Amino acid sequence: MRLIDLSTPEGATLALLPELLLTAWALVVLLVIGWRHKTASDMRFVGVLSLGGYVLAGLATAWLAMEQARPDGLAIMVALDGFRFASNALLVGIGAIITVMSLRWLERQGILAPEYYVLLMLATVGMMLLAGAADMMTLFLGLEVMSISVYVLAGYDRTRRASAEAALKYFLIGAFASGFLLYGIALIYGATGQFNFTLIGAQLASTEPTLMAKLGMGLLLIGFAFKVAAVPFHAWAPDVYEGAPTPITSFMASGVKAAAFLALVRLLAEVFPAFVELWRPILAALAIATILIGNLVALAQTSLKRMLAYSAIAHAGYLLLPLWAHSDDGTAAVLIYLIGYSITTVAAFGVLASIERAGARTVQLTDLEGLYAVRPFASIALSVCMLSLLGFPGTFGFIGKWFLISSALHQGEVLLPIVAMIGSGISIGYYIPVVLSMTLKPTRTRSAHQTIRFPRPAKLAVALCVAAIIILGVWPKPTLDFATQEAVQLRRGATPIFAR
Amino acid sequence: MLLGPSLALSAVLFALGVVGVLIRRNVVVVFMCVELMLNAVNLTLVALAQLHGTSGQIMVFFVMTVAAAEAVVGLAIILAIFRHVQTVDLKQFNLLKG
Amino acid sequence: MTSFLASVGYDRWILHVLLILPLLGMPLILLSPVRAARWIALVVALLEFGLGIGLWWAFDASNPGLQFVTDLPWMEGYGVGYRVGIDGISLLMVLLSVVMMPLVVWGSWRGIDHKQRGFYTLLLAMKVGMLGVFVSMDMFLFYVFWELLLIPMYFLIGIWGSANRLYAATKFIIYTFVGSLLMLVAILWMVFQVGKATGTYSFAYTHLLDNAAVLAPWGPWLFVAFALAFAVKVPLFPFHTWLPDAHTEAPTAGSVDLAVILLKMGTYGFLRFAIPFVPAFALSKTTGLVMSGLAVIGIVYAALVAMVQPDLKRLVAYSSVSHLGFVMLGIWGSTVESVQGAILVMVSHGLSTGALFFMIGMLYERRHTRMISDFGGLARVAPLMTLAFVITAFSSIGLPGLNGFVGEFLVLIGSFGRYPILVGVATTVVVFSAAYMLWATQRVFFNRFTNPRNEGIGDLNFREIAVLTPLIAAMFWIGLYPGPLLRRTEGAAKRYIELISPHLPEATLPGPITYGAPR
Amino acid sequence: MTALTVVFGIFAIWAVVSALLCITRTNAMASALWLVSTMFALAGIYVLLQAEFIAAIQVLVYAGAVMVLFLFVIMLLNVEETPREWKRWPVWLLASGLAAVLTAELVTLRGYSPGRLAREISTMPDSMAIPAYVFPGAMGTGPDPRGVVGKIAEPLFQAYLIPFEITSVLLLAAVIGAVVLAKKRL
Amino acid sequence: MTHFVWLAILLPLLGAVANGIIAVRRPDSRRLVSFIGVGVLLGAFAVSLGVLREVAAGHGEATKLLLWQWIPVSDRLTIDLALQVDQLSAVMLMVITGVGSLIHLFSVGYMQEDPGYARYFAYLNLFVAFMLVLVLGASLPVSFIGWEGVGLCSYLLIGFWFEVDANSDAGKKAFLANRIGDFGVLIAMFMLWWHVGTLDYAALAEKAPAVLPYGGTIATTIALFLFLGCTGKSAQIPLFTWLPDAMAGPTPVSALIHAATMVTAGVFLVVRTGVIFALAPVAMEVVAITGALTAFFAATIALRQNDIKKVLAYSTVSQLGYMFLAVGTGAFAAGIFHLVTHAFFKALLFLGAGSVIHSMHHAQHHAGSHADPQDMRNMGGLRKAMPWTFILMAIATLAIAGLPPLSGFFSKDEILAAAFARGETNGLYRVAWGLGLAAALMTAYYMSRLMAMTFLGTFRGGSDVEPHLHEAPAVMTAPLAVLGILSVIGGALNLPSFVGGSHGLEHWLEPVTEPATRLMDALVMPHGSVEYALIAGAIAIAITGLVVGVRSTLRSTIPTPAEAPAETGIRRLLYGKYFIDELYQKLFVGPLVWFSRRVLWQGFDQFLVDRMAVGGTARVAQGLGWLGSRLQNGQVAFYVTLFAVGVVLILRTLVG
Repeated sequence: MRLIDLSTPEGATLALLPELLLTAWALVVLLVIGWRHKTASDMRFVGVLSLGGYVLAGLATAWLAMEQARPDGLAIMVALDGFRFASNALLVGIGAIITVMSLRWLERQGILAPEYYVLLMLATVGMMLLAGAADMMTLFLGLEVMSISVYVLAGYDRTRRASAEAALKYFLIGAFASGFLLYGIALIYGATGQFNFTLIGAQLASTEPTLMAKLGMGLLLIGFAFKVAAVPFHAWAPDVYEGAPTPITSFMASGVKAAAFLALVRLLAEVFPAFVELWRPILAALAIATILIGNLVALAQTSLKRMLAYSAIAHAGYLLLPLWAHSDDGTAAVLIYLIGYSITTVAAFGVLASIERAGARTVQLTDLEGLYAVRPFASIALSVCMLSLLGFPGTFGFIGKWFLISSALHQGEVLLPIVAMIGSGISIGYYIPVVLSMTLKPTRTRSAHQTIRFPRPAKLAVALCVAAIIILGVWPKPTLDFATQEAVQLRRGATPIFAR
Repeated sequence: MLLGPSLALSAVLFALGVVGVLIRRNVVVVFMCVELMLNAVNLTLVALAQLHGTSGQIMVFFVMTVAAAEAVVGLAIILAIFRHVQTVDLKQFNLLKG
Repeated sequence: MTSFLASVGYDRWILHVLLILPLLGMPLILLSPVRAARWIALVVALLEFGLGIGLWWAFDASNPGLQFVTDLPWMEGYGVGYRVGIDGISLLMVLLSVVMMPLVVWGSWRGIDHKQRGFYTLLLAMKVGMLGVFVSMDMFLFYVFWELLLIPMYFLIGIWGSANRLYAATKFIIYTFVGSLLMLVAILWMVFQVGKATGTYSFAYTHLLDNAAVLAPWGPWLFVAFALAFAVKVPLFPFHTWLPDAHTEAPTAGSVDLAVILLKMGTYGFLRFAIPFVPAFALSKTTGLVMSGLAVIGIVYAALVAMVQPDLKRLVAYSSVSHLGFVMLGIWGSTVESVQGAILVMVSHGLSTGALFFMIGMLYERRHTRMISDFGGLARVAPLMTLAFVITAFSSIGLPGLNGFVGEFLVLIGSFGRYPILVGVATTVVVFSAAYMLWATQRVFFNRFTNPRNEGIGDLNFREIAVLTPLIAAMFWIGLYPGPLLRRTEGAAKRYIELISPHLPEATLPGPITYGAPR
Repeated sequence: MTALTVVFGIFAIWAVVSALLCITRTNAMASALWLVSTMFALAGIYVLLQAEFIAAIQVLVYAGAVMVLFLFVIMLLNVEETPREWKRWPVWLLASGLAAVLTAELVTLRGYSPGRLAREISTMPDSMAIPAYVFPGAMGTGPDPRGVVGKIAEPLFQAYLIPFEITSVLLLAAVIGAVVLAKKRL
Repeated sequence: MTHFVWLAILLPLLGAVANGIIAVRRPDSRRLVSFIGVGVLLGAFAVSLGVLREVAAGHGEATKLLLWQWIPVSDRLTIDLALQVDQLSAVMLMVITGVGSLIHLFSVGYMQEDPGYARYFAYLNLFVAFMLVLVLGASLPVSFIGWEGVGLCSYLLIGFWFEVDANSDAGKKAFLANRIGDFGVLIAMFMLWWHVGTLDYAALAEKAPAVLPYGGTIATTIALFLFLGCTGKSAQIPLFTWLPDAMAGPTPVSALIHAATMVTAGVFLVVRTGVIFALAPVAMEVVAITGALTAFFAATIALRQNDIKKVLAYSTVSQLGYMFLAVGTGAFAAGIFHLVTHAFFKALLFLGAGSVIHSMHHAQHHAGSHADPQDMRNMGGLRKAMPWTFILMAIATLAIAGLPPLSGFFSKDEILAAAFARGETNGLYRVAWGLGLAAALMTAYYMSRLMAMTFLGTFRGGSDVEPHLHEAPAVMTAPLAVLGILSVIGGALNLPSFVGGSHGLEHWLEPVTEPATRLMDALVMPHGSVEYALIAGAIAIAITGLVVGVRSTLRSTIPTPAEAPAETGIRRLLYGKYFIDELYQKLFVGPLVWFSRRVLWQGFDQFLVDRMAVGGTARVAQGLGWLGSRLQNGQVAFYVTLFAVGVVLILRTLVG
């Protein structure tokens, strides 16, 4: 156990070491870009170089975790507990995998601007700050760092109008939503006089819920509901997911969503535990609407990318269940589900990215027909992803489903799990057709399939992800132990200082 | 102390910003309405900072920074899409739907 | 035999070996050349058979509880373990699985001419799932196997099926997946409630069963959740419409496995889980009436519908629905006799329907049609097949002396005391089953030889005889001397009845007068 | 009604009217200018609320720099007036309705006085929970000895150093983004 | 020998297996097949003789022979595969193996040229095995094996020439009708087990009177269900329609299965479970009246049939009706007595008809004629070509007509007397007696008509056919002769007292029937003048019938099938068998098939469940999804509005 005094610059530096290293590396990379930014190989070089940042950040996180760094006193600005390290690890991992997935894809799509990788790193920094924030200011700024980077990344493929439109929609509605989030922060500040999570939590726990605090909480929830794309704040997501460059869609569906959920878990656990009766109905309503609408509308999709977008919405709905549960196992479930979901999403989009061709329309379900005969690896990988998203036993998706349903059930809630299962039942209606189309239907466009080239790094990454999905699905114990252990730490740190 | 009136004014301005976003079609104007919303929140923060101390004002400072950054990126995005469609009419940005 | 098995520690490793062998076979098949695929599968299947058959002797019939129990850690701390074991009920199911294995492989020998590696890999995968379902004594493990099985079946139907295979595969997986969704919630809820009451959160079957009393308040919900999953699988009327399509479109191996094992998982589930966990609700007067009523409707309904099927496989599929109705009726008859009968029907339905599907597959291989109207008078060109088919058909319609009768008789006589009217209605099926089976037999094998294309159909070859002979032998064996089988299930059935008897409502008839039957 | 209230009232009306005009003018340029006007009004209110530094930046940075950027873009794009800048009346009505409800919900905050806030925040009995105790140093004190800027600057560079540093990352991202997006050619 | 009675079952069974293997491997080894097929039957007959001797020497005690535990399911239900040897089963054993041997022997000649020779003997042997199981079974379930098994063999043998659709249809029909009966037997077994607690015959006889109240609903229901089984197996109203169709099988089969043995199983079953019937007087009435009605109606139909085998078939139905009338009055022994004599003379008649058909067939074959060899309108004057057959069949005709001192006279008289006697106390039996009497008259008429049409007059089958007619070979006529002797002397088994007899069979069967008769009112048989009056009446009726039959047939000109005018009125009704088949077809089969296809399968399964419920759910989901994706219209303004609605709603819950 290493106690770190966060009020000193040294302490803050230590505590923020992963973020700092990643930022510093981003600056290094930026310098390199100034020197090499012309050719495809420059692009690749920068991409590989940027991986170093994630490695450093990951090492730093691991070091902090190993040292069992804990705040000496109050956690100022940034949290210092297992949950943050777990979050960091997850987010860094996502960032790194997305980088790998992007390596050749960008060149193939003719996007030769290596700043992409810098923005990806900065977005990761933002996500880490968001998920690790212990203060409203850090939270807000982290969110904005992430958002601004992702706004840009979403519009990165400027030659395509869809990409620009996605960026614009994301940006406009995002800015709109951050207005609400900010209003919430302001009102919480007004109701407590604090920005620090622990202090706010203690303050809120010591008095009856006041009008200002309630409004503030509601507005904050709205801000997060937007970020996680919960119905009815979801409408941007399908359009943006469809328009954005595929690796970035993958990043948004996994990383951004994960960061938002991790922050929301922390927020609900540390700031609003006293308001549990107030926010539970809201989360429940959001969850039900999100699960049902996400799954139903996904049924009507013909574009694979858009279908995955709606599926991502539905999964946000599932993820609201463990949040609703507001318990240790709920927190663990969020972590586990996020791990499984992120791996799967990344892999699924990775396959999708490899199937796309530059300048072509989005991949339709019919484009996949008979893919297995020509590209067995891609279709098996995608099938496994579909099954994992469906929550099929033997995949990690099932373990996640198990945990999140358990977490709600352990609070005596049956309706939400049942809705989740109904959603799962609907979802078979759009996951299975993908598998069906690839493996069972005859090939109609053999030559088109043959042009598909799986970039080697992406192939490796997808293979790793798929292996992880299956291995973790069969032997999840270490992950479960890890998640449970870290989750418990969050709750312990969140115990209100003053009892009401 | 002008706490109550300030909060009310802030609420009204915020709502006006929301209305603006809802009803305007010019992208730039819509974005300006978002800025209006941020300004309204700033007012709340400032009003509350009067009681709670300067931290609120520091938050306002950060909000302004964020607003500036958003403005830069936002306007760049608007420029980027303008190159494709030659319009700022939000209604025309409907390539992605369904 | 028993002592020899004991000396090699058979009871310690057999269940694991049975589960692992196919798993080892799968990569082996994928890595070896195509021509070796079916041989490897056959070797694995024969090994499974050779090893698994020892269970017959190693099983201690006098012990009504679980045997061969193993409890290895899997996800400690989360209540999940690799817990396996069998009792009399699962013993028969496991044996049925291992016995069918080589037959299924051999039965597919010629019928599968493309993508052989995939086919045999999936076949082995399915075996793992099947065995897993029957040996799991951990609800989590059970659910995993339960769901896992859908995948190989889905692909077997979808890739090697006949014309309408995509529709059938999709229908199959959607029906069965949707059916079992709520079961997961029910399992988790059970674990939670039992955990809350006892302090131990565990998926262990025995733990949950021992503390099932605390589940009583949620009886209706738990039962409905379980029943939905199992009823779809059984399939209980009116959840049966997936079966004719799946059966019809699946390749022979798929149909056989579907009929022999998959359907039994539903009834097994009722017997093992749905009822014992919430006996008070499951066996209450109303539930009992509803379930046995549906069973009886299914028995008669499916028989009637089978009568008018133009497609042989579809006919047999509907006959499966009818037979499985007997199992359900027997389960709700809730007497030792009816439950034993139900188990026996499970076995004998496997044998006779399996054989029927094999033979339809053989016909299909020769003529690429399953339409009854395309055949006629085949007895002239294929007397052996006719013989086999007639024997199997009569076994299927319950001719005493063959296997079908014993089970059905026990089910009916055992359930009569509780549901005299329903049993009466169910018994009418002796007429309808004969009607559809004989009508079909007549139109395929008898009558005038009308279609010259059937001329070259040829009789059974050696391989086919070898596939059918064990099945037909087993039909006679069970029909004439089911004692050894019944003795092995008696303990489990009795234990089950003891378990549920406090919750049984009073029967309509007071019960048979016990007389000292000289044994 | 004190003079302070009167002045606040004037600024408030100014702000609201400007905001209204901002969202209703069909000309984007006019809207932008009315927004600037709102910002000035708000700056005035900031002064009344003893946030002189914020008021100054409001004018300098916000109204000055950011809004100039807006004006710049508006002129750069120089689009024709859209034929119907407003959406059709049902949308308008719906939006107004929603905004009215939203306003009604948020304006409930107008009931907050320092006293009420103090009572709500404090764990002490209501009679003792007066603003002077609950918000020490905020009530009725004179100008801060550190001066208008120092009052902000000192915590900004000490207690709030981490967020301050994050803003630098934020701006870096924004800059890179703007460059990438606005470059004529990639 | 009693302890080896299982050999009687095993031998035919082995014969069946052996012949079955030969049928598959070397279908042309006719000699071997004949040797095995007939040999095993003779062996079984020998065993039966031994058993009979031992039973005769015994003390009336039944011997139970446990072979193995068949269904040991629980403490309270253990079904043993056990055989019971007593007087009844000994009699049946003799009939089955005796008559069976003769018919097997006959078949050697009759089926000689059939390509399915081995298969035929396999089936026939199998049938005998099952029949023996039926009569030897010590409990209802064991008998049920035989009960269904003989149904199976009947099915196989009726459809023996399966390539003619009608034959297969007839086989199926027979099995289905039998199965309707089996339904009754099954239900009866269930009820017996739940109410009496046992299915063993011995235990039933012992316990049922103690457990089931006399005349109670339960006993009546059980008895009626059992009787339903009997109506199926023994072709009684309402399930008699299959038997005439069953004539599609080879003629020896008709003789063995559909005249002598299987169809009498119902009578056997009633006697075996006599205790249950005795406990249910109402059921007894039903049995008797059903039997009488069947006897009467079948006889009326037989009046107008032209197919020689159809006449015999309806005659069989009619005679079976007599047997049921007998057991329904409680005269169990009389029923069995008629069963035995009927086995003799009806087997003889069928085999005789068989040799006629055989001869006709050969002759027509030689002449290249395609006329129906079974239609009596194509025959006539066969007496010349087939004297032996004629004589033997004439004996049988007189026997069935009930002319003393032939066997049929005694057995039929016994039945009518018993019915008359019951009629003293119960008017219903008087009606039954009347029906029986009328049937006797018709029996004499249609049998003499058959004989006249076949053997007397001149040959109508064409002059090209006539020279080829010939007497059957010795292997066929020899069994006929034996049966002829038996038909003559069969009555000696149970000679009544008025001819100095001692009711031998009745006393013989007493140990079996006693538990049942004890429960009923004693049957006071008519004595003295009444008895003589009845006998005289019966003889008069028989003679009248015979004379009228022969004379009216010889007088009328008989048109050949081709030129026969359509029958009208009551003749048409009789010729068309009251159109019962058509009625059943229209009333039950057709609607059921229509209902199954249109309503259940296409209506419920395909439309309601698949299309509406499942497909509908899927479509609703799809539709909702489509609606949702329409709402996703790409307009930021709309998205923001949705957002605002969400905001307003959430804040509402918090502020409200």
